Amino acid sequence: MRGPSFLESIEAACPGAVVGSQLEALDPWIEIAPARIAEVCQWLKSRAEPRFDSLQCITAVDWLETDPKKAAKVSWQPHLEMVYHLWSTPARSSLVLKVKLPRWSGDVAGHLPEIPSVTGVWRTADWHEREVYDLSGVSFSGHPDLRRILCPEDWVGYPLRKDYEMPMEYHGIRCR
Amino acid sequence: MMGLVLAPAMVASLATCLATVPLFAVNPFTEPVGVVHYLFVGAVLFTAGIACMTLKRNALGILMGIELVLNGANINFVAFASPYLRAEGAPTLGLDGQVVALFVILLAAAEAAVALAITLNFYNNHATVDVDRADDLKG
Amino acid sequence: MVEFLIGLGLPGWVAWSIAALVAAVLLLNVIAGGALVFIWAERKIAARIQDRLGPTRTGGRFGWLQSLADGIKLLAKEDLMPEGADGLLFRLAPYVSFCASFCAFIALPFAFDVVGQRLNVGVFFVVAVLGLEVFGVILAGYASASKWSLFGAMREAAQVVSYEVPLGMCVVVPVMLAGTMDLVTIGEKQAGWMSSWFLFHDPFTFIIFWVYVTCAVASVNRAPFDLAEAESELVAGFHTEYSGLRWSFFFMAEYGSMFLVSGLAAVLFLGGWNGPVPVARLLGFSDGTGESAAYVVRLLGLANLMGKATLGVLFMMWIRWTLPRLRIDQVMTTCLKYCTPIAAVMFAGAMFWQLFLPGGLFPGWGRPAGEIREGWLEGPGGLPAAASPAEDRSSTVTGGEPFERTGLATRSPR
Amino acid sequence: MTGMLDMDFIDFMDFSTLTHVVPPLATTLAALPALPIAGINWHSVLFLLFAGLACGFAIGVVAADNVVRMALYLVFSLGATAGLFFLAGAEFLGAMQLMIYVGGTLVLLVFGVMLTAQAPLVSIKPSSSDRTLTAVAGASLLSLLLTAAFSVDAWRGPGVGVVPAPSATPLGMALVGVRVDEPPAGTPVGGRVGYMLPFEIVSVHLLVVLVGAAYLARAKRRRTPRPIDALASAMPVEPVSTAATVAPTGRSAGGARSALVGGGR
Amino acid sequence: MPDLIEDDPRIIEFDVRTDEMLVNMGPQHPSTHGVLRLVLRTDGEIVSETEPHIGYLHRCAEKIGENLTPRQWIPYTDRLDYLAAMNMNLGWALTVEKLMRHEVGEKARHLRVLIAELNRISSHLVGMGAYGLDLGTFSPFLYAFRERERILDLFEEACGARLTYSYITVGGATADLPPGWLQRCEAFLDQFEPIIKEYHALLTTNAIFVKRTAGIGVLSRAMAIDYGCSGPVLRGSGVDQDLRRDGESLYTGMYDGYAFEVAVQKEGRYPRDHSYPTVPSEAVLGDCWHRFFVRMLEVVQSMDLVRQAIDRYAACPEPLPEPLKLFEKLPVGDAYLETEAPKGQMGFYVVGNGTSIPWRVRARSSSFSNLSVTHELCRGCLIADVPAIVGSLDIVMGEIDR
Repeated sequence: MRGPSFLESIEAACPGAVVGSQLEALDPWIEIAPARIAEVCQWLKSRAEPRFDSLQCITAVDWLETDPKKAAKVSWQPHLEMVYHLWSTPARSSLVLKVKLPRWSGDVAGHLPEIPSVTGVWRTADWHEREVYDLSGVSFSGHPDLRRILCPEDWVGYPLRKDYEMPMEYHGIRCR
Repeated sequence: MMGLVLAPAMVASLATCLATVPLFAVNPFTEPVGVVHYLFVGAVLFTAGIACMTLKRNALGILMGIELVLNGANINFVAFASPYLRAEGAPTLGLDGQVVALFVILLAAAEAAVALAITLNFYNNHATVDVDRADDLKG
Repeated sequence: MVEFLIGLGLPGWVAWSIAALVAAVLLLNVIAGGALVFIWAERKIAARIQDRLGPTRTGGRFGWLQSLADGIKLLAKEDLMPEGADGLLFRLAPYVSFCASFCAFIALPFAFDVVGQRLNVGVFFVVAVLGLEVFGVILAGYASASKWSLFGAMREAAQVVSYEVPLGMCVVVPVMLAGTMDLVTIGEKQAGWMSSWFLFHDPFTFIIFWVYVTCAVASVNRAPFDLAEAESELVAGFHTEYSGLRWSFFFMAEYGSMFLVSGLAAVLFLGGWNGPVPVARLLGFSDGTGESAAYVVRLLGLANLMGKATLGVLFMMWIRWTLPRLRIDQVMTTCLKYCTPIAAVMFAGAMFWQLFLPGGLFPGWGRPAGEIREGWLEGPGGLPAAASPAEDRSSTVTGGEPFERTGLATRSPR
Repeated sequence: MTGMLDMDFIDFMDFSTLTHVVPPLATTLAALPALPIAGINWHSVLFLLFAGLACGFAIGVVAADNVVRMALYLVFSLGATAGLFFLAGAEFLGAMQLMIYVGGTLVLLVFGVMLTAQAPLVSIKPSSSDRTLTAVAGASLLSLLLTAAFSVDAWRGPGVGVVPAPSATPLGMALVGVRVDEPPAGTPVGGRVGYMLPFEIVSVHLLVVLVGAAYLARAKRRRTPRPIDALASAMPVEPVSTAATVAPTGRSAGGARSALVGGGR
Repeated sequence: MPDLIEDDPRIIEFDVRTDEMLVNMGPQHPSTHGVLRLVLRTDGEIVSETEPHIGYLHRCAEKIGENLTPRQWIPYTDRLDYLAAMNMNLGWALTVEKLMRHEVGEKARHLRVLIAELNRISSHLVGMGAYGLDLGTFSPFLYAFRERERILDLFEEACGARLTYSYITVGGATADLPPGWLQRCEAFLDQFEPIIKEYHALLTTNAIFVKRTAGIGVLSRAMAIDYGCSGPVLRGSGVDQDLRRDGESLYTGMYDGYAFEVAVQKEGRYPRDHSYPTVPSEAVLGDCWHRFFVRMLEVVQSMDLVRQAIDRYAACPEPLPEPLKLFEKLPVGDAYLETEAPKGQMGFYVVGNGTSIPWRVRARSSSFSNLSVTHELCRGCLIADVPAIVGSLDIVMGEIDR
């Protein structure tokens, strides 16, 4: 199944879910509407041809230029980009899904953006989503056990956000 | 009520003290040991066992009391059986005493195994080993 | 010794007390000194097995002072007790273990009359007292207020109680062959050439010896049965929270028990103090040929038994550094599904063999019948020889000869 | 039944040697020279030691509230009792006590304690009225027993200190139905009954207990298929590539591609 | 710790229920392969629930990567899987080369295969030895380290470091191999080959070892894929996937012309199983034994690859290319590449924004996914099985916690 036709098959299965795509990139990707990601993933895993039975990686990229001089020059608005790397074991092919999220829900600092969890699709998503929640500050609705995984449970802030400031101290331990 | 219980106990204790006087009238280090010495130990163990059974509320504590009682009895059997402790001309149980003691030891092992199994089952059903809480008939 | 002291003019009770003290100290040294040697040996053997050198520097060559240095380090180590531990039990536990290990040595003969206290139920006593060592471990596990320790203690309790069953069965076979539970007599029965060892008595004894080895390794908690201190699962098991001297007492108890079960194996199956070749007899030494000859005989016997026991300990070390550890359910399976039935069948087999072929595999081979019946040494140490030799019942070996040697005791009044 | 056994076993065993084997510990001790200072009898000293330990720790069992300590005291008490058995000339019984009672039964008991040793259950304190009542009842019982014990003159004399034979062999023979011991002079005859039947009964009893205890404590595995196993069986088996060996050359084009680019191999 | 569902059918029930205990295995525990903490809910010896707690080694390497150029971040990749640092270097270097569309020459390609496969051997040796340690036998550990030492000696000659090599770098490698190195490497292989039989005797075929591992921690292929397991864990479950054969062309191109068989059981047979121990009858596909055995087979496979690489490398006359400049500009765009590291598929994701410093760096580590399956494997096992299962996953906390 060629690239564009695969895109069409997604389009047919989940109408309106695909909001953009870049087939000429190094790793071609499809952009999915945030609310539809779990549905699309479910389809990709169970009915797509080939079946993407494995989730390799979930990444959140924080697009925010903290330097105001550089920020004026960039072409994009600040946002979070979720990148899902899928893999099909039978077909040995990969697929990249991207989802654009606001940096904060409703632009209120501290309100985490929400996205449906894909834990129900691939169980490996459990830990990967926890990691994204922990380090990048994305809330996964429907996640069974959304806790910090790498940082201590009482850690403040999301270290992989571009505007993250390391706290001065943590339980009396100097950090900076 | 308490006095009624206490009075005979007092009398009995006094009697005991009087009875044991002959035992301590001689130097215990020089006096050869006789049956009665063993009986004394047996009595103490037996009593301690009974006290344990009445006092403890832990099922395993009661089990321990039973073991003590059995051992108190065993000491008596061995003492009566021992030709070594026998006074001149006194009868002994001979081998019978030892055989009975042997059976007691074996049966105590069996009894402990079963009691332990019961206790564990009780613990599973009631989450406690306090026998005072074992007051319902249906497990 | 007592006679010697009395000969010096000491009053009887002083002589007896000194003799008892000397015996106790000697036995203590067997454990403590043995532990030092064996710990060093284990380090060297482990190192060699693993293609290392092991200790090389302490004490000059071969690092032979290494365990002493370790001991000093342990003495100087801070003695920690976890918060929440049951102080009394925590302090008591190592000594309970050690005492059990030590007490069992009382009845173990080192040569035919070098024995702390000869007991007519010697085998039984050794096995019984050895089984008490488990209490130290259980107490340590409970009192440490650590879950890992508790796991170790529960494993130990289950394991030791289970393994006592096949161990007892194995031990009964030599008892049956010798017709006595007295370890000294059992050892004497195997006098002569190697062929008269109970190990080679018949095929059943040969097999049951290996069952005994398995059970002995299990009952002293050595790999692959060292579940109670399995370091990859339970950190250090029952002695997780111990340090310093108390910990070293556990260690000494462990090495003491290893030596004990090896010594017991030597006495029960491997001819005890009788070497593979009856050197003393071939050289014409016996107690009858003079006092120095009697000493030579005893020393040879001592060397024989010590050598066999040490070999047993080294065997356990070899196993430990070669095999992975079993799982607790597999340990139990080994005991209940393999060791116990095999021991039972072998026991029955040995029994029938004894009934129908009482001479063993090599009847009378290198073992003159007369000597066996009379004992190959006449009454030693000034004690008169057997007063009333048994009537000749050549049909059985169990028609035991009268042995009158007791370690420290004089003749019993009748 | 015993008749036949009698013949065989008496033939088989050589009882003439029984009196010649190792003298029991008690005899040995009695033969030790007494202390000149006060004529101390070692046997009595050891008796006092063991008796003190046995009684003291028995009382300790009653007095302790912590169930683990109770178990420990019980171990010591019963161990000391084994010592008493040795002193009474019943060496086999003493070793038996150590091995089965102390080494087996009590380990089992402690095991049970550990399995149920929840912190609140370790020490259940009895009420003070219970204590008083127990003390009174105990004192009465003790006095009763002691009075009884001291009231028989024949029991009060010092022992004669004669142990004719070790106990293990006659005991074993008695268990298979053959009595070889000679009743001491002056005792009423009637003790020459073998114990074959009780022995068998006890064996069967132990077997029943073994089975029963195993039944009570058995593991009942309720292993319903786990959801993941169901999932595994429902999953279609994906086609396995038969090209196990990578062709030595010309493989560069065969790399995996993105589904959006590659031609779906 | 999530609350246990009362009537979870997956929990084995026993008639004699004893105290439930929550036990911490780790972070200071001898057999958790670093600072991993497993919270076990146990009923006697039976583990009803396992919950791994990770993060004790977390240092936010990804954040550090956002402040360094790709070549500067190479030393940080060393610390991901510190037992296979060469493979980590390789994965990152290839990812950045993919983003920059850079091709290294033939010689660098063979050098990379040579070094990466050699490191795979040493990583598997540690995995094997440590697994023996988990099962309570100490000697194989030192036997493994004895041979690993020789590999480290070779690495030390090549790059000066023994653990954190930073050798393979973006655009090639930091230095060419010293003269005589290839001969020494071959000598090592010749000496190492017969020793593998020792390992098989001590572990693979040892009756106790088989008893401890066969049928324990069975990971079905569906679950392995669902949990994103990779590497020997995945192949041990019978999934025929090895990125060296099935990966992206940029990566498989590196192995172009190399002959090797993927170590996986197909139709009940392992490749070349005629010369290696037979699979014991108790072993179930996907259990600890199979995971271990796949590693052992990969050691042989890697030896073979190293030999091939030596020949090919020696046949390349041209000099090794210089690596890219330290501050080479990265193009705009992103690239994700997974490579087959010893522990599994190691993925790197890099986002470039036109400067020499990447906008975002992401490391997807195999051990992270492999460990996440622990609670499934350890359900209802015995305490002694927990080290056996965790050990068979062969995790390295460095790449889990990053």
